[in-house]
Amino acid sequence: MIIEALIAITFVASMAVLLAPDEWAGRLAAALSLLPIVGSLYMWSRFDATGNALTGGDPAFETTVQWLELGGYTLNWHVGVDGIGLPLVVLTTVLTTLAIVSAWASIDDRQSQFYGLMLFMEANLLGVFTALDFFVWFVFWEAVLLPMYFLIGVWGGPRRKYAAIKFFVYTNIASLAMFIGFIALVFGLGDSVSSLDMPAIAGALRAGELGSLFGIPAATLRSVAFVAMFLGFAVKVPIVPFHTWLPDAHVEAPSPVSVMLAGVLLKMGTYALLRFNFTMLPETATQFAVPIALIAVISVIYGAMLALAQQDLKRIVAYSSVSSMGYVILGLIAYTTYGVGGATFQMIAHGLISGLMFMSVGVMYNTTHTRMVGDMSGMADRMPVTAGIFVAGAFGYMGLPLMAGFAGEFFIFKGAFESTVHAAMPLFTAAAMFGIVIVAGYLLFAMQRTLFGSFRLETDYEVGPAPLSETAPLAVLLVTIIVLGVAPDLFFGMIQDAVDPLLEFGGDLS
Amino acid sequence: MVPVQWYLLLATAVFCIGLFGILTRKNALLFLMSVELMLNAANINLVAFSAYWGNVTGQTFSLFTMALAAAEVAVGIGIILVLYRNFDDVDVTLAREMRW
Amino acid sequence: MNQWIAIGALGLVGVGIPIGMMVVSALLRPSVSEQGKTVIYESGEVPTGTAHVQFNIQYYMVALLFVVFDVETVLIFPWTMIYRSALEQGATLGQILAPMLVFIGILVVGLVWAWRNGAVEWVKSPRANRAKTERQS
Amino acid sequence: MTPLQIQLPTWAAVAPTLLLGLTALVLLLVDSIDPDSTRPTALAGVATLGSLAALAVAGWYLLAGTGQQGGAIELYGGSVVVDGLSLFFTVVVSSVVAMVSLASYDYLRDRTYQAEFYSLVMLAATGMSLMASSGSLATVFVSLELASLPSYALVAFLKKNRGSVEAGLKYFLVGAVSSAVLAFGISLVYAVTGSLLLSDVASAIGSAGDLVGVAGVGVVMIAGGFAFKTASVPFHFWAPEAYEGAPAPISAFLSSASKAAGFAVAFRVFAVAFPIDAVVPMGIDWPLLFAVLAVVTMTLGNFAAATQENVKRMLAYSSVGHAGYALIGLAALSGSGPNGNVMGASMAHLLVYGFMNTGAFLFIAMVEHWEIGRTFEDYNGLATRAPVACLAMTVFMFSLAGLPPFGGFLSKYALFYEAIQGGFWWLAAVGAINSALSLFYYSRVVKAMWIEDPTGGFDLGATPLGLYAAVMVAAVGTLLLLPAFGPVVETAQSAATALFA
Amino acid sequence: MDGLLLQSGTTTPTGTANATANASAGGPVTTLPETISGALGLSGTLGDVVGGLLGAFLIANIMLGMTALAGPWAKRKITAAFTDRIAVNRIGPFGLLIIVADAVRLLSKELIVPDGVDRPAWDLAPIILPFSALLGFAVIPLGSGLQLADPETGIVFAFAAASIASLGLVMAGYASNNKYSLLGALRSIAQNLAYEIPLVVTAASVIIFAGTFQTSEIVAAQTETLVTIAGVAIPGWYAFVNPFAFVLFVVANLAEIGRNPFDIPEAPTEIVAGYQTEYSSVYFVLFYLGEFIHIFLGGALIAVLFLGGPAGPVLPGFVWMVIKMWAFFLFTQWARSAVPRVRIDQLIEIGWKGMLVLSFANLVLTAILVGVIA
Repeated sequence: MIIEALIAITFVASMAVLLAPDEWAGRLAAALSLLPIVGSLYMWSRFDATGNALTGGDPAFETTVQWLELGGYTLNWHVGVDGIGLPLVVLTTVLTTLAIVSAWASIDDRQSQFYGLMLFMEANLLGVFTALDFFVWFVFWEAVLLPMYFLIGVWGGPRRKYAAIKFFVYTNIASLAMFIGFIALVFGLGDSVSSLDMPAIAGALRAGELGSLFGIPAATLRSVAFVAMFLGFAVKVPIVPFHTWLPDAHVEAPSPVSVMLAGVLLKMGTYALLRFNFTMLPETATQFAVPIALIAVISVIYGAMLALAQQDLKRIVAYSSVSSMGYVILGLIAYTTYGVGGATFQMIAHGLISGLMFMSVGVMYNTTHTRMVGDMSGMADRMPVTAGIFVAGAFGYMGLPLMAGFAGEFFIFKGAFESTVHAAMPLFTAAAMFGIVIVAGYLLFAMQRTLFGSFRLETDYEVGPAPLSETAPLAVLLVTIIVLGVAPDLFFGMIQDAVDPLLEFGGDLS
Repeated sequence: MVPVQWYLLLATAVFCIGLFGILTRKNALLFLMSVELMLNAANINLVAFSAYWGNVTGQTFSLFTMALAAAEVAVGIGIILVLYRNFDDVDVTLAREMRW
Repeated sequence: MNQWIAIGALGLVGVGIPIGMMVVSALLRPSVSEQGKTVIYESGEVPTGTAHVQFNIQYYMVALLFVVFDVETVLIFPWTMIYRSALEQGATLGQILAPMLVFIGILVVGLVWAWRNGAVEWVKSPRANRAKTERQS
Repeated sequence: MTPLQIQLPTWAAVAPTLLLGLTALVLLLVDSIDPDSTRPTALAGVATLGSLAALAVAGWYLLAGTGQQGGAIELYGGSVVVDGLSLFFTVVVSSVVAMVSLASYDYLRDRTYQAEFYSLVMLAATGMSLMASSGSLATVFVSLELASLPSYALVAFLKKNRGSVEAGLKYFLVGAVSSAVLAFGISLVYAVTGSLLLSDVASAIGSAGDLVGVAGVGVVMIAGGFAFKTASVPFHFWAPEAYEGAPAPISAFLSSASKAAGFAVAFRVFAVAFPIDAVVPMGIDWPLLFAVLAVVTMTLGNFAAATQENVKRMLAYSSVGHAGYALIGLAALSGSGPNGNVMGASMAHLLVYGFMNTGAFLFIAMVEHWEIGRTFEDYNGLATRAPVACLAMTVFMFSLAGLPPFGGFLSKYALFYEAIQGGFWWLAAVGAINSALSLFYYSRVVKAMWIEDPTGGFDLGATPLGLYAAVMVAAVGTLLLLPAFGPVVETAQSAATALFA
Repeated sequence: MDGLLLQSGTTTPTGTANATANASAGGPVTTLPETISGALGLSGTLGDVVGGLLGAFLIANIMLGMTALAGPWAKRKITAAFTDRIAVNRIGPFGLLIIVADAVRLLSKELIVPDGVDRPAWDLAPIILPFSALLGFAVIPLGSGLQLADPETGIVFAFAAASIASLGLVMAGYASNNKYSLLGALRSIAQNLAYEIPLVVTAASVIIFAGTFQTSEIVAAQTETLVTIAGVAIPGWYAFVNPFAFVLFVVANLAEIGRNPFDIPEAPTEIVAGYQTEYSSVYFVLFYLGEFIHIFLGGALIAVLFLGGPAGPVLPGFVWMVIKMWAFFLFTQWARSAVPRVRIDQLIEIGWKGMLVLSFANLVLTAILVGVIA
């Protein structure tokens, strides 16, 4: 019941904040958002899952309640967490609180609605990462989009309307494609499943029980559904060439929202890819190994190159997210313990690091009212703490050892080199590693231009150190990143436990 | 005895006359009259086939049809009256406040 | 069917007699054209305005009421016809009378409402007119 | 629970309908006591209580299994049938009426003829509830007219407003023609079968012999009559005008309750009187007819809605589009398929639609009450002044578009899903594509309210309590129908399955 | 009612239209056309047509004769008697030949067609009025076998035929292009509407007793002895059974035919002559004729429904019928001289608030009484 309680508390909190007066909505939201953190940490402490929830493992805190029956298919309320879900739950709760706190300084309009929507989004994100019934999962998945749409559209920058609509349209069309693909699979399974339970479907699909549908043979159906679902999730991740909504959304969104967007929402895409495409249709995934790996490498390189060409700090971080997500895909397609596990770990690590980066950019923007690399210089003089954390975060991005990013990328590369899905995988891995060099290039370049040198921004207002409410979350995040970098086993153990079972399938890995 | 098909033909003819009136007339009152023709075409059928089948269902129903036709006219004329007050005419094509 | 032949015959005669009289008259009567004779009668004055004057809305209200009640009589008539024979064949009052009482009761509610809202109130003065029939936003 | 038939006399099965009708009479009597004074509270209260009472009784019957366990209850020689379908739609109609009555309290403030308004609404509701219970084509026609005639007057209720009058005129013109068409269709079916009772028609139509052509024309004409009531092609012309011009609570009433009742009667007539097994081999392929109508209706409604600048008109066209979705319940039928499930899903969609669409139109009523304006631009930044109401409207819009966290998603999903199960995957596909398109114009409203900057200050005045309450009830209903969809769809499907039995 | 509507009936086509009608074809009486065709030795459709035409001609001429007597002569004499004058007495015995003189005079007058009249309607209106009144007589049993037809729907047909007159009045008023005419037409409509329902509903209360619409049956039903007082058997005329309905019916009938005190459609002192203002010559004669036949039709209806039709002691049926019709005519002329005309608003109030309520009360009470007694 703990998962239900967690989601319900967050929902209630969001409603309470929505109705609270603007003056103390931010404080109330931060205070209330501690409850999910406590809950998720409690879950972590009592975590006893074994194996992967979808491949016959035993998830923790599992609940199944029959919801409704529709033409022979039962829809259940089925939730539970395994080693993949729990780290993301913890990430979500922690990052939401930090984002809420960091918003205190910058959000001064319709605050109760802002914080209410943040908490509402958190509740649905928790649902996404815990749901084990497709229908429940899909409801939460779509429900995440609504608050995001408003958060970008209402509190965003000058082109917020364009960005919000673009985000909404892209992700909804993607959802439709994914939905149709998945439902086609379920229909194709025929009588072998009687519910939309994800473990049951995954089991049936992995056991090869897919039949033909409307005369389409099983093999074609499987490939088409895989592609449809992959496209649907790829938009969310995002992967080149479906990434164009991301920079717009990030640039226009207020920094706390960017934190959530990069930190958690992008992980929904990779999480879903892992849960659906790579867990349920592993054979098909390995058949498509080359194109997928190719797309992953292109995302890495092309995203990094685009970042190199940007002047806006937020855009730089946004494109570097595209690049980082390429690594995750590469790890997933590797189909090794380290590859998939590292990808999962990288989701957490990137969530924290990109959150840190967006937050510190936001702090600087709140002070200087600009994000242009060319406008700023010598920020380290005026905002030493923020600048320091920014530098630390950037090094985390570059994969500096002892930071979480290093652990994630290292695992991925290790797993990808070991991969046997295709002979060319080492080649792709090597190409992807080249991306790190570009990342280092543009981050160092940006830091050098903005943080060091003499301060030359001419403003009619004081540019000084940021308030505690802005720097404290940064510090917390930095500490977390370092802790995870030093001791990746905090999460990696349970991730490995959950990942291993899904690598055992009848397909040909050679 | 008049063969029952003739009634059917008569009813269809009356119905078509009414339909023709609806399609060609712009005056709301003529429109109403055309609708009455169409309803009475139904009545012809009902009464004729009531006799043909030897039950009174059709006849009784035709009474209801008449009652409803009358009520419809009552409401219709009321609407036409307010139409006249607002548009100074009973031409149905004049009311074009909204896009059709 | 011969009944209706006879009735139709009376209809023919009923039309024929007036037409016959018209024909006879047309043969007999003179026709003296003279200016001013064909002016419509308005108490000897020169007619003003159109003859199709706007008339009181009350006429329409009455017509509406009539349509309602007249049509209801269509539904009452079959009932009156079978009422007694149904009773003789053993129908109870609850079966044969109560539905009609309900029907008439609903009619009466309508009549009472129309009455109270001035549908059957003829115009008395412009002020009363405004109060009763122009009661709107 | 003991079956109700044992506890109450048989005639009590129509109690919900009778309650609605009685409320109308009580309203007239209340007004007759002193016609010159208006008592908004008393009138709105009586109307709301009456519809709630009908809702309660119908809901109780539905739960108690009246007319469902042990077969339908037939009254008056079978001309009125009380079963799951009729009770289900009575619930839909009476809940919509309750919301509309509640909302009209504020909308009608300072207007005259309030008692007339409420009693016309209740009379129309009586007709709609009776439509759902019609067991004979005679009852079908009478109840359909009983529902239509007050509606004509209600649409033209604002008689000094040219838009309202024009709407009333167009609604009336199309309605009069289609009722004449329906009557003629009924007369043709009677000519072929010699009966108006649905069950007798069903048993006699198979032996139409030479008259099969006449029967076919009759069936098509009856379908046309229902198309008017449900605002489907080809009798949909009235819908945009009537919904735009009518007082907004009436738009809500017509587009939700009236449409639901139209479908109720269409479901029953076509499922019972024209059994697919019997008439399709004769060449009267009405499922195909409805399939074509469904595709055309939903496509036309959605595309037209996408081009509108006026919010109310956009909703009006979207209502046409939703009629297209609901038509799937009549289209995706086949001789052997899971017909009850498809039709039941359509019924459930209509229930959910009743809440979300009523809510949306009542929000428009609130906007009209505030005198803000009618286009998308006029809604800009409305959320800064009325966040709670705008939140509710957002729920309605996204639910209408079929986004997951709301009732509209599940009902659309169930509908398309059952259509696919019935083998009509192309209908579901057209529906899904249209649904995706609809998101575009629904989100425009949301975008205007929340994201655009207000062009000027809003002077909203006092809070209209009744309207607010009604909108909130609709919003909560839309949300609750997501978790509570299970029993709803099960009830609907078992009711629909009973029709085909 | 339910039984009527819902009985599914036999679903096999009988092929013979209204079998029940045929069963009672001709009713209990032999109709005039049958007598005539029988006398001529004709049969079949030809016999029906010839008999029908001859019978119709006979009936119409009886009515024309009565009207000729009543209009130019009796009316003047009666009015004169009320005002203690002499009236026509120069031409013929009792001035009876004034009928001929008046007929010639009116027929040979110039017909003036005013400016702007709506021609077809203006010409048709004078035909419709007498037509409607004459048509009503088709089902009236005039006694002594003088009944043209006896359909099942007899009395309803009579009401329907009589109502066509309203159409003629409206056509006349509307087509005349005259404000007085229009007002007169509208008044006549308002009046007819207001009193039509009490009239019909009161008739319905009588039909509860008779249980049939067939005029001959209604008449037959009234022959039973109601009560015997001092050896004289009082027949069960509905005027005796339900005097309240009788009074209502007579009053409503007065209004229906537009006689005093309900003659406001013409109301010479208010709107000149109402709908007939612009009519002259033979057109005027036709209006006049129509009105008088209407009076007699009203009397005939009263006689059939309440006074036992042609029944009566000693004298032949036809004579009794004529006596009853003339009695009603006398009553209208008496009212014309004795009762002041009501105002239009009084008329409407009496109609809608008085007569309608009373007639419904009468119907309900009659139904309850019949039900309780039965």
